[in-house]
Amino acid sequence: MTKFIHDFKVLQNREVSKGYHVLVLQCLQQLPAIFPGQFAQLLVENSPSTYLRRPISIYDVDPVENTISLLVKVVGSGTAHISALQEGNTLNLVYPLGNSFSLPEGKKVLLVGGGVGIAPMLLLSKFIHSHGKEVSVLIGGRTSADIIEPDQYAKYATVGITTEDGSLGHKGLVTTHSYFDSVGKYSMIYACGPDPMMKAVAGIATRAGIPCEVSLENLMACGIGACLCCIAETTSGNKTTCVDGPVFNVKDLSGWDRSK
Amino acid sequence: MTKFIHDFKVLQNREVSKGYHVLVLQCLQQLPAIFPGQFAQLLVENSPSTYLRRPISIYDVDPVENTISLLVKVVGSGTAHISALQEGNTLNLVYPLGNSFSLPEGKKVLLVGGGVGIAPMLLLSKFIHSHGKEVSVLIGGRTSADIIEPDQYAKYATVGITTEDGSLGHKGLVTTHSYFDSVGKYSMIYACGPDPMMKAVAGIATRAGIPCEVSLENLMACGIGACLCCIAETTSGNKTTCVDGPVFNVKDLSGWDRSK
Amino acid sequence: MADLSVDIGTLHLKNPVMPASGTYGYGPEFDDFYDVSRLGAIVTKACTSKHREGNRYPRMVETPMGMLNSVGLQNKGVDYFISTIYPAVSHYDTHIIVNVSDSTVDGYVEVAGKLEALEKITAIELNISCPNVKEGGMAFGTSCPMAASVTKAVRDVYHKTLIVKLSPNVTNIAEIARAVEAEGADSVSLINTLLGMAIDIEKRSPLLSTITGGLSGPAVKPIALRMVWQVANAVKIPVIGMGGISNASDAIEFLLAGATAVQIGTANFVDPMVCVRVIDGINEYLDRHNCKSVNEIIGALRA
Amino acid sequence: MADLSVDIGTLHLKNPVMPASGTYGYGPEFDDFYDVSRLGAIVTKACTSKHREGNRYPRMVETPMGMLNSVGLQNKGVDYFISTIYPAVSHYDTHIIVNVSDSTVDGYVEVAGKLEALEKITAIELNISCPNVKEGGMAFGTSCPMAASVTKAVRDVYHKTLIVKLSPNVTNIAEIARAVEAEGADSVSLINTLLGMAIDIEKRSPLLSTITGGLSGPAVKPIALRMVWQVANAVKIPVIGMGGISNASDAIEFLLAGATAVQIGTANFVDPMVCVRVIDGINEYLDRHNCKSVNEIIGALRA
Ligand SMILES: Cc1cc2nc3c(=O)[nH]c(=O)nc-3n(C[C@H](O)[C@H](O)[C@H](O)COP(=O)(O)OP(=O)(O)OC[C@H]3O[C@@H](n4cnc5c(N)ncnc54)[C@H](O)[C@@H]3O)c2cc1C
Ligand SMILES: Cc1cc2nc3c(=O)[nH]c(=O)nc-3n(C[C@H](O)[C@H](O)[C@H](O)COP(=O)(O)OP(=O)(O)OC[C@H]3O[C@@H](n4cnc5c(N)ncnc54)[C@H](O)[C@@H]3O)c2cc1C
Ligand SMILES: Cc1cc2nc3c(=O)[nH]c(=O)nc-3n(C[C@H](O)[C@H](O)[C@H](O)COP(=O)(O)O)c2cc1C
Ligand SMILES: Cc1cc2nc3c(=O)[nH]c(=O)nc-3n(C[C@H](O)[C@H](O)[C@H](O)COP(=O)(O)O)c2cc1C
Ligand code: FES
Ligand code: FES
Repeated sequence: MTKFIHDFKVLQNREVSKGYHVLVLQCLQQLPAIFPGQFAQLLVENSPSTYLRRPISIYDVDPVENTISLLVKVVGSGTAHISALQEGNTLNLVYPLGNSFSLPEGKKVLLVGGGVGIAPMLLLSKFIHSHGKEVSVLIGGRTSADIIEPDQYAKYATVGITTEDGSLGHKGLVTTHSYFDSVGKYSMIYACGPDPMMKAVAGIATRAGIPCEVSLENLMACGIGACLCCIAETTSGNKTTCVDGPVFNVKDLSGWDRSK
Repeated sequence: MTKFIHDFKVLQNREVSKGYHVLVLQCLQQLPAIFPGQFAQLLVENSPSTYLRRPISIYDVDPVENTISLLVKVVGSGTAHISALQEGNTLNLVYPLGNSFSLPEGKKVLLVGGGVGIAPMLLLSKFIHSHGKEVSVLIGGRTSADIIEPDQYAKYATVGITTEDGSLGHKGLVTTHSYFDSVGKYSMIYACGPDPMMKAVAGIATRAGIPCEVSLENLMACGIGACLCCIAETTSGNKTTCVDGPVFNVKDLSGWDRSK
Repeated sequence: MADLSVDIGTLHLKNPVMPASGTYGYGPEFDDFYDVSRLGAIVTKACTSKHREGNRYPRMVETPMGMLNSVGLQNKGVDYFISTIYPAVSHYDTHIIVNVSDSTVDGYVEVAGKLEALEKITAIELNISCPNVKEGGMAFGTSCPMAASVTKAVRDVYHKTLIVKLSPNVTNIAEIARAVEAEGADSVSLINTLLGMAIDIEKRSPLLSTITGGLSGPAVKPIALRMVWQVANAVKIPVIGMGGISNASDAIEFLLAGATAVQIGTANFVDPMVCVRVIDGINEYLDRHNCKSVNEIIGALRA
Repeated sequence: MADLSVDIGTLHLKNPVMPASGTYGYGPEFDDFYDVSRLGAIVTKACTSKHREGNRYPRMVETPMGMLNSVGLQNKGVDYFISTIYPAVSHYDTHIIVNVSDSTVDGYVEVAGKLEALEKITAIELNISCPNVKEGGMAFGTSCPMAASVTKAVRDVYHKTLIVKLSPNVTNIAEIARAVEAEGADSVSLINTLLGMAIDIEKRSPLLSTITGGLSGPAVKPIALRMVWQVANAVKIPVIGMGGISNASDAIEFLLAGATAVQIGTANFVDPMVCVRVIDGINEYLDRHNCKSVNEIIGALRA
């Protein structure tokens, strides 16, 4: 897939929840095809403590408006600067990067997103739904403030919600949600979120014999396979998460204790 | 003089000429007394290539509004960031720093400012004028765009203007202005601007036996006498321009060939 | 349009700009952005005698205007390079310089010997300065006798242009440069990364799996420039300068300090176009200063 | 409120935070901003046997997240210090550590000997690492025998707490630290500045009058931290860590790496309040981590 370096114009910046921003960015050139799970490397200007670009998933794509959306959670200086961008500002992206989630074989699939890990799941829902599959999306967070735009998925999926404090949806970790009670009906499970969450989901999937893809958020320098900083240990050696990933089938990841 | 670290609110930012900005800053605390020639060290935030503070002269003071003004010329990243500040932004200053111009003995004085070197001259005009003296201000620049707010001085001084290209006022270097024809009538000459200009003025003054004070713009790190980076060579050894200066009587400066 | 070409050993480079080893993959990673053949040369990721997995994750931390890395020479070994990578890069219309690393003198000799046969590989860069491997690596670059011995051993088997890449983690880099020059190096390149460290204060643990790693990026530029200046004044062979170069102005500083060519590393991550921007910027500078050739500014510092 | 006090030689410091020599004047420069007696200690600008004018202007350049300086030990000499500066600073209710420099061993010995008589000067910091003087200075700090000899000579005449300040411009800083420890140093402080350079490409001339100067500020923090960690693992005497510290988090990294105390230099120029902010920040961190004493985190890196 061809990578581009494009300037985008910020059309909108909505704080969708405390510390979570959705940025709608219009490409000044023609957007290339973008697949679910891919990400961009954002140039953060005017942040003295942010030297390298920051990897952010593509949250949504609108080919008609020639826009993409990003969902950004403020965790440090880089994401703070990105989240402070205003309408009309310019943002430089290297994109689209990485592989993407694969289309499932069967009919029903489960998507699980934890916190900002939900970011790649919107595009994935749309994509799988457009291929005539039944999508269930499970969104987990610590509190209701971490459940980002659940309504967005309604058109494409059935939506389940869990929060650790019970402030929205089912109370508990995402893996305690009833969707997992009859997990056998899913032909594929996709997960993105904190490592412990992904490992728990991967464990359930593996034990149930269901293929499971996860999207890793390893620290990245280049994002294009040039530096070998972002590696994940796989059964066939170290792979870059920026080119060979960020999506991996859990069966290929070493150290993901899948039987536990 | 006590130094302070205060946050200021940007009330106004006027581009008074291409690349020259006047910022009106309101102090969030009570402004201390500020004397003409003193400067502030500005904290430049969000500029990755500006690590140290930037020294900028106090252009004007309004004790009633509790504001100061700065005249800033964009020459690099730090001044670009300062000049891009918007109404409502906050700017942190360490101030007031340095010594100040001295009150003249006699009745008539000449103030000479070249380019942005005019910055300390407004406050100085007011100050000397308020002591019942007659002030002539001579403003020099490369073109008319470098002649900043000459009208500001009208209340306190007679104003002469020179430009190298003749686009405003007398054509030529500042030292070719007619004010220098009868230089003997001045009891004191003050100058601030590029080194060659100040040296030329200092030469004329010295030959005419008139005391002359100049304000140096040496590179500074601390601005408070702690680092010894900003030194000027004087007849009594190296002195800091941030504490012992920025104003020096030219007779004390070594290497200022005053007889030439 | 000034003449940008420079000579390093037997290499005639169309311009003095190349990427730094380990920051550019093998070239194809940048194909989408510009014509990689525009570079003066391509410098590959380190190549070792055997396949290496490198160090464990995490391998990088951002630091003020720079980064620490501890990749640790991950690569599939020289045989894989020859069988698989070389065919995929030999179409480039520019020099390809392979960065050669290992843990033992024999390893270096093995890799260099095997590479000599490859037509399009016109030079190797002997990495005696990698701070991120337990054995060998930087150790070779921090003592004159060791630097000399590995250079000599490789020089015996390698007859094309031999560049030796120096470590900045030394008291006197000029001395090391002279030692490898004396053993027949055609050029020295510097600097490799400076050994550094960062700590997660909440977890009270190092941020790199290897505790320490190599510092690169703009933060190191003043140190790199000083070392290039010292080395350029100490040796007769051409010097390739690097360390924190982010734009044409930085590159010109290195040329003025005495570097015949420059390499650009970490900046490729921030601006994938940086190498060609630097080529264009040098050209503009030369035009503006009425220089007919880049050689007019090499070592032209008025000090 | 945790116990922040630490011991360096015979000094009991109320907290582990002090300004770095040459960045704080003698203390009064910061009187307007806060009560300077809150510091664990004050470290003065270098004091030499004779009056020195230092290097010519320009003496500084800003660099990416740092600066180069070539002040070069400007000071009025030890006799002036004793007659004029000491009386003006002896009222501070904290330790005053005088940074001692010179070009010869005899010079160091003379200054140290004269300072011993001053009651309020409870320690000296032997600067064998200044990169900005032609003679002596850094040379003493870049070889074990020279570092040992100046330490030994001063140790013979100076009986209070002797801190030796190390140069980072060396291959093996731990070795130098061990050499001065063996000669009776009570503590080592590090790092002094890294030798660097910057060039004005339009004028084609160096930006410092001395061509090279000393690099400091956040840019050097990863290198400094690594060196402090190496030295803390190599010696038994307490280590004072510095280099790029700008906030409490940075300072805590140094403490975790094994520093018993820290110094803050260049950051004082950007934030004149930084020293007290760091003291407060360390305290908050200790409270948050349920530490009763700062000693609990010194060297507590889980590596
Ligand atoms: C492929 C990929 C896709 C991503 N997609 C998104 C997204 O859509 N939306 C979003 O908000 N974030 C996403 N992230 C994470 C995002 O890149 C980081 O949060 C961001 O880089 C942090 O930068 P910062 O300057 O704000 O924080 P920093 O100041 O750099 O770091 C703040 C804290 O966050 C930690 N941190 C930083 N980066 C990561 C990381 N990659 N993984 C784990 N911890 C980290 C740091 O260790 C530190 O503790 C993605 C990461 C990857 C690799
Ligand atoms: C006491 C004092 C008062 C000053 N008052 C004013 C004022 O009222 N208004 C104003 O616009 N400027 C004033 N200056 C100059 C101002 O401080 C510099 O222009 C500014 O620091 C440049 O910062 P920068 O980041 O924009 O440029 P940089 O990127 O740091 O530098 C851009 C170019 O300007 C040169 N430069 C930077 N600082 C200086 C300097 N101090 N002297 C000479 N050349 C320099 C650099 O070498 C470089 O070539 C004053 C300086 C001093 C010391
Ligand atoms: C991620 C990364 C990997 C590197 N790998 C190598 C390597 O394999 N061999 C080598 O000689 N240098 C390697 N280096 C060092 C660079 O080639 C270069 O010497 C150094 O980064 C300084 O240049 P810079 O500041 O422009 O990055 C690596 C640097 C980085 C940042
Ligand atoms: C302007 C300046 C002057 C300095 N003068 C001295 C000195 O006189 N003696 C000394 O031992 N170190 C001197 N140093 C070095 C500092 O004390 C400190 O070791 C170094 O700056 C690293 O710390 P920092 O990054 O916090 O500044 C000086 C540093 C600067 C920036
Ligand atoms: S981030 Fe550089 S290889 Fe993945
Ligand atoms: S700028 Fe530090 S002493 Fe003047």
